[in-house]
Amino acid sequence: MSKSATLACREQFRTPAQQRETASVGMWIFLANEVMMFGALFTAYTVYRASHPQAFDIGSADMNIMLGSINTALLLTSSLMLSFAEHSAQAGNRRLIALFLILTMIIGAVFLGLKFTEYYQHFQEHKAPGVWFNDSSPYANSIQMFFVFYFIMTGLHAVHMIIGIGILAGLLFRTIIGTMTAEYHTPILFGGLYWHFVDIVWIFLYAIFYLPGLHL
Amino acid sequence: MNEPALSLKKYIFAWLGLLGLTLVTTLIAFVDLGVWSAVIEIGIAAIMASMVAGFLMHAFYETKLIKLIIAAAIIWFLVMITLTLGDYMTRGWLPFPGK
Amino acid sequence: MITNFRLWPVSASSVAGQFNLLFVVLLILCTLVSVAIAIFLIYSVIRYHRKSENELGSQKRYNIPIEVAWTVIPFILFMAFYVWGANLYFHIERPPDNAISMYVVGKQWMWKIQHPEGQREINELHIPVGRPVKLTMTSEDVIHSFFVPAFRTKQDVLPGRYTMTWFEATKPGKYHLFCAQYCGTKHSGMIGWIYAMNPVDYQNWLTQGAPEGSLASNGEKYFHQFGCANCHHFNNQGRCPDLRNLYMRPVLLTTGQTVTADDSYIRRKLHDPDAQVPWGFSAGVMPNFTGIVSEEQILALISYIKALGPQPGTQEPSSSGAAPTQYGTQKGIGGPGATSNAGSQVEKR
Amino acid sequence: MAQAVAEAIQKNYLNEKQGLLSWLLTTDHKRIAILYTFSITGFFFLGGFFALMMRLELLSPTNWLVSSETYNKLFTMHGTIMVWFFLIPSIPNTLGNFLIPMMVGAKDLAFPKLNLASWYVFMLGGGVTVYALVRGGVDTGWTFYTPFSTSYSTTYVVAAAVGIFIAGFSTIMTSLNFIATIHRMRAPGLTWFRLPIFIWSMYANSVILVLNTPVLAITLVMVGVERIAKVGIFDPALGGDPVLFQHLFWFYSHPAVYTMVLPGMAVISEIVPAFSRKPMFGYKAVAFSSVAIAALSFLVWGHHMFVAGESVYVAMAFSFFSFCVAVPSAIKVFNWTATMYQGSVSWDTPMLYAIGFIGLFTIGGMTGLMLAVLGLDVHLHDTYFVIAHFHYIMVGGTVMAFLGGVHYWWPKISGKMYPEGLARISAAIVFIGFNLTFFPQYVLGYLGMPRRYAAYPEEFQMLHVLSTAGATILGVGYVLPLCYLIWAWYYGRGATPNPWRATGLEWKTPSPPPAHNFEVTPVVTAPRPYDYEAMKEELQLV
Repeated sequence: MSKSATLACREQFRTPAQQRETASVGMWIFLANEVMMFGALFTAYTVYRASHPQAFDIGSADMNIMLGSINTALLLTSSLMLSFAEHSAQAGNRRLIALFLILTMIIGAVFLGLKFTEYYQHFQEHKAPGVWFNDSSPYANSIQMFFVFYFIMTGLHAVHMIIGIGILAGLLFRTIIGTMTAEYHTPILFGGLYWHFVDIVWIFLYAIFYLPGLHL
Repeated sequence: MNEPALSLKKYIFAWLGLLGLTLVTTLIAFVDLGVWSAVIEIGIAAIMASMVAGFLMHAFYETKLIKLIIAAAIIWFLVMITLTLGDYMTRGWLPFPGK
Repeated sequence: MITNFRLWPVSASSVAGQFNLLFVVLLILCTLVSVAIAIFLIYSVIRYHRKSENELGSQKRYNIPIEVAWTVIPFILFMAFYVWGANLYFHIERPPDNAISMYVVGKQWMWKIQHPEGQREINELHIPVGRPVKLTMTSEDVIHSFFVPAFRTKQDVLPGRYTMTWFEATKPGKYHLFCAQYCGTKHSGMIGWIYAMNPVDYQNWLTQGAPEGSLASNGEKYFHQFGCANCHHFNNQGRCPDLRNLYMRPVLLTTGQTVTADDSYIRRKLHDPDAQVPWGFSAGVMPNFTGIVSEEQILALISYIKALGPQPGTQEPSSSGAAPTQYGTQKGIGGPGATSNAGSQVEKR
Repeated sequence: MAQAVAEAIQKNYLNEKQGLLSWLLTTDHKRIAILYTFSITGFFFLGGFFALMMRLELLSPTNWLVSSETYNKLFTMHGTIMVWFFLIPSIPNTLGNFLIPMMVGAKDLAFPKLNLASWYVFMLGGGVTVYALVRGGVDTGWTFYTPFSTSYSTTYVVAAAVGIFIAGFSTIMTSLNFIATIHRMRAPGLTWFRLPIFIWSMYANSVILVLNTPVLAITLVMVGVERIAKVGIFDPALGGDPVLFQHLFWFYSHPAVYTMVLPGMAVISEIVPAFSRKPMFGYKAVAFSSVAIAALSFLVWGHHMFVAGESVYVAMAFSFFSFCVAVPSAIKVFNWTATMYQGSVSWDTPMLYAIGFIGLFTIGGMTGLMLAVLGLDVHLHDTYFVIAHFHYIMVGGTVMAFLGGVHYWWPKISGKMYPEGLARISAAIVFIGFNLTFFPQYVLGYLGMPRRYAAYPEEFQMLHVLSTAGATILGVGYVLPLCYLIWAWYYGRGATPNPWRATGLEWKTPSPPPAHNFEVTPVVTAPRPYDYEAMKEELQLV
């Protein structure tokens, strides 16, 4: 048996299809679990936004909508690149897999770069919560609350992005050494699921952090 | 192999759709529609999320079990947020502090 | 060595009887069901004890009518108790209108109580028998819980907001007051006594204490001391609302919403003055009193505002067209000069 | 043929590979189950030690043994360790881990490496929590209520929160593994309605844990951030709401209570049919009641907050759902008893534990109803009544079930029989000790004795003394099985593959099982589970 065939059907499984389906169930359950993790933060955010609506709008007006929108577009594009990688994997074209994985990672890294630029701007504007926060507006406390959630939620998202890039790097390595084939490439699909999920989270973060203050 | 496979065309159309919706929601956000702003923004985000999940993550083409897992995650999240907000929205219905 | 050993708690409030009834009925029912299950279980275990090594029991797998019965009957019983319990809860949570208002501030690890007449007590509360007493409570630090077993009342006391509990003592006596929510090192020391007294004794106790003034008059003192009086004139003029006839009235806000000017609203204005600004007034005028005014002083101020008499002339509909009972509309009478848009600018930016 | 069988018996999961490394790097679900058993036993006795210290302190109304500070740390560490490091992983990660692959006829769990990783993550979480304990402990109560935990406690809150956060991931990993295994690894012919109830309950249990544990994780992160960065998330002084913490915490913790007892129900649902030699009565009702509990358990969390300042109306909704979730539990109790009726009931130790479980769980459940009644909860909340209630469910329920399960499957796990006489005595000791410990606490609670009091008014002393006396008996009841089970591991009589003549797939493989459970993948043809009728010949029953 070739190495790829062994990987495609590990000893606890009866057929490769069973392994793929089982792994797929596991992966989606993991994502459901991630939904609840971000869900708790969304719940807390919603409760506080409902009780301090104006302050959250004011806080949101301090967002850099330019960078935010560019980042949204970047992340969506990175997802497209990764979908191309998945497509190439199904065709078994290792060269293309590697190319698209690298593109995805580069776009992801640019996203993180822009994100940290934004964080740096918030620090300079004394919007980062805690000892760095300084705001003379009458809503200072509530605005700080907005920024607490902004930093926790986008921070958790950024952590997921960093982990995602790490996973893609691992996949790239396994592609280069030749483990990924047309028969066995589920890891790439799962890397994709994770990355796209992180994308979904960002879509909501964009809607709740960047958009509310735009009309001010 | 019974894994879902989509054509490149579908991926590209989904991507274009997503970029378009991002533009739409950002433009709408410049108009103050009161409470409706938030509703529209979250609504469009939900549509975008289901596009990512449906096409890029192939959820539309997955087995019933996978769809069930996704539904469970969404329902459980809605339960959490609905009942929690239920507390905050009904506080103060009685004219006594803290009720 | 062991004093006062008992198996049934003292019942000394107007709700204790209803509470005991519900508890006893539920207890008897639960006991009957438990005993029935136990008897059936023990009967099965003994009667059908395995007689030989190779014995096989009956292979009956289900009986649909029985399954339905033991699903539906408990559910109906549960619903009955749900309705009964919810009813009682709804009753316990709403004080009668004629209740005496007292104010409680919890802090690590003591209870500070203020009477409307001005008496202040620590870890003790004197109340008259036969009159409902309503406690408006808050905490200076962590969450506490005001628990009087003999009255069957308990309510968490939260920092940053008011909660309320009430009771009407029915028997004179000395009853435990506990903190039921874990609040730190000396949680078990945050206890006190409730003294329920005959109305006559209570009057005596009130006069004996002879405080410098009533809670409301203390509030008036603070009203001047903290400079509230400099701005909140009683003439509908100036940049600040007239506080007469405010308490428990609806207030129209700049956002178009309405809130009731209850204790929580007044407290919130002191800590977060620019939230929920009344219609016609502007944010950014009132200073923030966080850290300046203590919780007890706020309670005195509320008591003072409550005591402020109705404002003449506001009972008639005003020209603004809003509902006459809405507090915020009185600004419409006050003249246009003071209305500034600064508030909406702050809010809208 | 006979030679092949003898070889299979000789070569089993315990002796196939030797040495410490073969254990620490194993991916065999049975060995990981053993690793978990060691860990949770350690944590159980650690938590038990704290409990004993608390009971001793409560002998007297004054702080005669420990200071209030120490007492607060004792109950916090007791709760933290018992909940997260014993109760939640107890049955799933030991018996569940051992049995689920066998019961579904698989060679291993779906993700064996993840399974091993979950043990290491668990130990890491436990290590960090023990670190917090050694450095001086935590005094917030296991509930970590804000703002006390974020702004006022001066103890090692963050370290403990990190420990629990890490342990949470271990729980998620195991549950995810179980769900994937149960969905996709079943043997050919093993359809959902041919599965043992154990699998149904463990499935429901895993679903709960996957969906609620991340909420706890993120809530603890928020507590940690608030504590370290001094920002207001739940602090009212900065615009936060401490009640929101309670919402998020109990959204996790109430379903978590069900994840502590559902595995217990799973074990009892195996023991009762096996020792009555009768199919599970109302199989489908019991199976679906587990799923119903999983779903409804997420709708009831607000009943921990009836007096915490939540709105009256939402309290009514939560109370309603709390009554609803009691129905499936009642269905289970009725069906267990009905299973024994007209059976061939043996009085072996696992059955004694099961009978004890049913009795204690009934009492715990009934008092749970009293707590769900809105009006009554106002008085009973945060008193010893609540303590007694959940100990009846968790100690009287889960720990009894765990012990029952360990005895039931001990021949399979170790290949040896335990000493029956001693085991029956210890089951009786546990039952008596338990009731003596916790029944007086119901009375204490109704009298108004609040929770978490290091010192108390002296009229409560008599009942506290009774309770402490019971606790010492209970302690003996727990140490005894530990001793004779260790003895039996080495010197016990050898066990046959199916000593109880039960029907599950796990009994169709040698005791102890070979590394991959089955020589050949079993194919299930029996149309129904617990099919004694069809297996009469095989089991030599008449």
